[in-house]
Amino acid sequence: MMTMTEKMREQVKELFVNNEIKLFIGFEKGFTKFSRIPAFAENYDEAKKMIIDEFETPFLAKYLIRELEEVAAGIVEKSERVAILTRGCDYLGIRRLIVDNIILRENIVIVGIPCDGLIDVKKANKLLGEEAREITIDEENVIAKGKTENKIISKAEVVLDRCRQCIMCEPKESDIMLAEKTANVKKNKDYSKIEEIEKMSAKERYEFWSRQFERCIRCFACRDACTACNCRKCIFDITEPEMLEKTVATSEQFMFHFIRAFHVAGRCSACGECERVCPVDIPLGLLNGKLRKDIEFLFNVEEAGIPSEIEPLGEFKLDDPDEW
Amino acid sequence: MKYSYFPGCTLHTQTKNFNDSIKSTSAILDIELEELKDWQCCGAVYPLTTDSAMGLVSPYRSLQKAHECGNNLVTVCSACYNVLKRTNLTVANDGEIRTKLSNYMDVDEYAGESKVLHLLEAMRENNGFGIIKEKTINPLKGLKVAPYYGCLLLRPSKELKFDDPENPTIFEEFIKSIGAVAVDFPNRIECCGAYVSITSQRKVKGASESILKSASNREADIIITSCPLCYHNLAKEQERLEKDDYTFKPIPILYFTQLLALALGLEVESCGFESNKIDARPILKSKGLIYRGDA
Amino acid sequence: MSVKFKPNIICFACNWCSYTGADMAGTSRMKYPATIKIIRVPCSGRVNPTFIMKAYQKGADGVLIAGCHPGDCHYNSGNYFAKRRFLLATRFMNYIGIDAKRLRMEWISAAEGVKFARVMAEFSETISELGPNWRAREEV
Amino acid sequence: MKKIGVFVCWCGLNISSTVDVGKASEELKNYPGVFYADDYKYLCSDPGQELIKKTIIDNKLEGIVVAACSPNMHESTFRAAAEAAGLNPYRVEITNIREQTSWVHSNKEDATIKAIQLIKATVEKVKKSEDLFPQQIPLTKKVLVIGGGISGMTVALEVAEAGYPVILVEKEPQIGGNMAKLSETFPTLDCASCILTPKTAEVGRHSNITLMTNSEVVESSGYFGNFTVKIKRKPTFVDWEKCIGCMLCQEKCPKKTNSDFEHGMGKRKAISVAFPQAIPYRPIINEKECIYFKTGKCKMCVKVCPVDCIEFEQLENIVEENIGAIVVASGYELLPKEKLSEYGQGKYADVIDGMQFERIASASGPTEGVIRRPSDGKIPQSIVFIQCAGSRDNQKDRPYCSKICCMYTAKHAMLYKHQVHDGTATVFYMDIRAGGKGYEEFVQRAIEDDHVLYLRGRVARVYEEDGKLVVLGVDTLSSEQVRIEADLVVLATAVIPSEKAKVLGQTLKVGTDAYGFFNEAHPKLRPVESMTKGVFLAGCAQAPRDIPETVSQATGAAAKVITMFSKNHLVSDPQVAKVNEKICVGCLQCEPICPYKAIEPETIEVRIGHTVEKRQVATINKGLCQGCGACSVACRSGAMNLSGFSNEQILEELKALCL
Repeated sequence: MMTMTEKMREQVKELFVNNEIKLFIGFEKGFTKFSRIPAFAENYDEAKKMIIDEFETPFLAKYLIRELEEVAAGIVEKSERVAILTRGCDYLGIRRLIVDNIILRENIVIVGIPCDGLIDVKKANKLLGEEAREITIDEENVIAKGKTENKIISKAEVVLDRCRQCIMCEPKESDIMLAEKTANVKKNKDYSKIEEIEKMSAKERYEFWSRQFERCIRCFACRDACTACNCRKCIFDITEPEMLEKTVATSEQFMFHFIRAFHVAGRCSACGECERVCPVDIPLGLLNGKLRKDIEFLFNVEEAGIPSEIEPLGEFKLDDPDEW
Repeated sequence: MKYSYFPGCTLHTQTKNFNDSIKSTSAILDIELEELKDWQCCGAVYPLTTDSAMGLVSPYRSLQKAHECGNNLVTVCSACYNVLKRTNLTVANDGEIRTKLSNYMDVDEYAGESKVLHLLEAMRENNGFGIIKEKTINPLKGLKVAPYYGCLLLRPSKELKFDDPENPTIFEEFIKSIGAVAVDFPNRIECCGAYVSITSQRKVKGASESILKSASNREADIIITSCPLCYHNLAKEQERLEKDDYTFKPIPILYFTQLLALALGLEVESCGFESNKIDARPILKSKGLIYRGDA
Repeated sequence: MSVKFKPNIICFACNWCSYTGADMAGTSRMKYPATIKIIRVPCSGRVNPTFIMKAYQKGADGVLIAGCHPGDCHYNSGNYFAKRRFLLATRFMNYIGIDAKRLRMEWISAAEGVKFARVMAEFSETISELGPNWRAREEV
Repeated sequence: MKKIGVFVCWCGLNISSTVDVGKASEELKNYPGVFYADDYKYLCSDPGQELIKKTIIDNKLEGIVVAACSPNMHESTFRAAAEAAGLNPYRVEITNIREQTSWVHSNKEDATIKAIQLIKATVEKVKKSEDLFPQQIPLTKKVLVIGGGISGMTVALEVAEAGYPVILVEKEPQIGGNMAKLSETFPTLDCASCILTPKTAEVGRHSNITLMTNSEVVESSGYFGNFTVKIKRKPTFVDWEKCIGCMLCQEKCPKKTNSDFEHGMGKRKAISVAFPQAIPYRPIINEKECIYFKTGKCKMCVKVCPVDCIEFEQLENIVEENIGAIVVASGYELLPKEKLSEYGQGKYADVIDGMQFERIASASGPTEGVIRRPSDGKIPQSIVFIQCAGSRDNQKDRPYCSKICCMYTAKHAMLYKHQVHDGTATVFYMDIRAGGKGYEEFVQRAIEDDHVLYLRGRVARVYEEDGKLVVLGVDTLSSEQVRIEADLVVLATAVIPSEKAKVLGQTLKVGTDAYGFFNEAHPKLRPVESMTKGVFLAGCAQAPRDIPETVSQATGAAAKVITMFSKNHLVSDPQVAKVNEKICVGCLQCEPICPYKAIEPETIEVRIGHTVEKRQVATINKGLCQGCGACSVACRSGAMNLSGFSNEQILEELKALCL
């Protein structure tokens, strides 16, 4: 059976040969053995270095803005298309950009990958007790090789936290699908961590978040990584009105995270990329997750993470709850 | 198409002929009915009080089991259908009751994922009436059939969504497909008296009598129904009428699958006419639809 | 000797119902604490959740949003959108540690001068009991 | 830093008794940005206003704050004063230190502190204010009235009488609408055509009214004062200019067909005019029924026409019109009987609806006013009337009351009893709603003088048996089930909006409710205006109503139009939303929030260096926007802002108040 990587190469070749795309966005090996970084290929040769496996990858959807904004704006010929490797989570990001009129669907070739969750190397290392030298992944298990001993770990144990709450295992629609559907492991919506925080006293909650926010260096990586943050000019970069001041202070951090959470309220697709890119490990998912949870509960939205044409805050029902 | 089958309490006892005709006809129509193991009473009535969890235990168990088998659930008795379908809707929409039930019974939570269908619905869903028309060997030409719906099959319409509650057509479609003529009689959706027969024969009398007379006035040869309880009430009332009212001409009451069996060309003996309170064979014979079978 | 805490409360009042309701309270000479300061907005739908957070940051102890009763909005639907935003904002603020009691939304019509005064007195009382808000407030 | 002036009003003792105005003005003098501050006894008086004007001119002030009473009282006064002194009126802001300070607080110290803080906040707001200019919007003084029923005609006549041109569009070939079909009208029992015909005739000949019958509005663009509409004129196949209305064609036409006008109760010819008093009195060919259109032969009408006006090859054409205001008077229909399965779903000929009864009771109707049942022409000896057939019924998704049925059913029963004295008329009702002048008396007359039997209860079923209709119902007052054998059953079916109302609403960008009735701008205070500026509502298009109410509403709508046309141009409030196109990303998440549909996408071209970039942004139609600001909150980047209450202004105000 052909692996997904092989199948991808075959498909990409065809796309380039038929002159269907100008660019292919995928992944290649990064600076460490198990890290994966985005890769861009303008022809088939460049695409040969690309791989698909189950190590944690960055989010690609946002690169589409850079690549396709001009096409959508009508500066460049409409026929230019970009192919992109797309997991379910990427797909939600792409949908977000399409719904927000940033890019056009016709300019994208969605190369779908079914996904059952990516592997968290840190977790594997922890279980192994040392830094793994070799990690191999099969259907059900992950085999981590250390200095002296090997350890077989079940995949479920080392899957990324964000993948456990995945709401879309494979793109809902695609132009090319690289493999049949996966086992489609049913993931449970897990708001337990949020509920834990909800149970704390107000003082404890404030102290918890103060501890988190105090670390924030306001690098805006979370914003830059987020597909829901697609403004031409971010409100944080605007000085008039000065919604966010430049002072380094906890109150300002609260302000920052409050505004950002509200700007993605009803728009966040729970991809978890903001949390991944945060250099100081602020649990941003707990902020966005809280809003998703409330939207689902208050406004009877089944899955707040799936982009809809009209946002939950852009509509109302006469029977919205009255209790606050 | 495969379904779990919930016969309900009478189909193995009083109304074997209904059960048999269902089994024999559905096999011809490619509707595979697998009887639910260890099924139990449907609950008989849907509880209308708000703290009604206890009344839902029985139907919930059946539904949960059918779901475990991975099938949609088919039933034929109108009462079972009414109870099961409404329970299914309740557990789909009310998480609190669902949790309560599954905790109480210590089973996996079931949130109404399976569908509850009446056999007629299952037929309609799979273009059954088209198939019946194709497979009818012995079209019941000239037979005037009065379809009696009763109320449990149709109401509450917003929950059951079976058919237009005031002007249902599914039986008429069925009758057309077996080549017979449907008689439009005004009382076809009135209540037969239902469980009240246990406590007050007098009240049921009025209800059933008007149904029978209404069908008889429209010169129906046969009344068909899908509900053992309706059948019972109508047949009981007919017995009384026969004694008291000399002007009344009794009309055979059949389960719809009995006629279906005949139309599909099954042996007359296997249609179970002998178990009906009023034998339909003389009429069928007079219409030239059967040749054998004594009355 | 302790100085009685005088809270600082910001009230966003929609121009058509609640602001006029506040005027009504005035023309009827009703009394409520001077702790409440009204910002006039065209509609409760104009109130950005950011404004609320900003108020806390700059030193408000409580925030009140007053709009037309559902169905009475001068712009037909503004208060419904406001309600949705508010439902989220109040829960979210509570979640990050700012007491939910410090934020309140009320439907006050132009005729409800009495209600306006009562709500103001009540809310001022609530905030007085809670004491000053230091959470998410800028250090001066 | 702007030069700002602050004026603190004493309002006699009203403010000064609780707020130390002197202290306030003193303290404000030292506030950054404040160039001038003073207090005065009565600023709203003429000398007070003069003081403001003089100070602005003398000090070349760039903004002022007036701390006085509520802006709802004197904002316009002070803005006018500032404008007279050459300052943009939107640089004037009011601090409310009377209704919201001095009158509601008793502690002078607290009140003064609060007043000072409020004034400072207003100063901050003024610092961020901008010059705003009301836009003058040109105005086309011509109104389009959609619907030629009694409401549309009333509007047309009123506006035309005021001297403005009117275009009256009606989808049927003649005007008159539903009222033209009525027999007699409650509560006076005068004949509908007797009171309607003078009106239709006047509409037909009024020099200011352009009548476009057999036409429909298919497209609309623009905004209030300046709409452009496209009107589809359907072919009549008769040159109405040439036609002299001799109706020889109708007489000789060999083809009879069902008449829509008669609601299935009567026939008409394939070429005909709907009824003898029709305006315009010109025939039209029914394309679907005409023998020539079907077979290519016949042409009888061509042969008999003395002026040679039959044009089989006529095509539909689209007319474009520029207009300033639109009045929607698209009227009503009745819920089809087919929706009522408990009453036979339309399969019994003798179960008819109210309008059909009107036709058979009408002197000009198919039976010439003799009430005969449709199936066999027999005069019914027993009629059952069923009210609320579909209305007030959640099962039929029509939970509303149709309002007119109680009255017209009483009328029907009376008309019948006046003809057939020994007949029985039974009315099943839920409640009798006879609110109106002389209405209750009318119903009582039906009950007491004409012996109409009113039974309170619903009818469960109607079916046919032995040539009779059996009505099974219940009389809830005696708690008995009722079985009535009737010759004719009349259903007071629910009033529903015209079939095309929803589409028309979309065309005109006017909202309709769940049932298709047009939404008014405010249920109490603006009942004849729609949410879209410049579009007004009249008659049953908005909700079910009877003739007097329709006429009053139509007159109200006409008055609105005339008021609008009394000015030479329209002025729009500049305190509306605005888009910063540099920032707007064009996601249009603001669009669904706008209640006025004032936000639309637009593609703009921006020159950056040598390249021209095209991109989509949101634009505001300033004619439609009413300035609620809901969109500005939906905008994440702040590209959408509200002039007069901008993000900057509110933030500054907020910051100053929090200190």
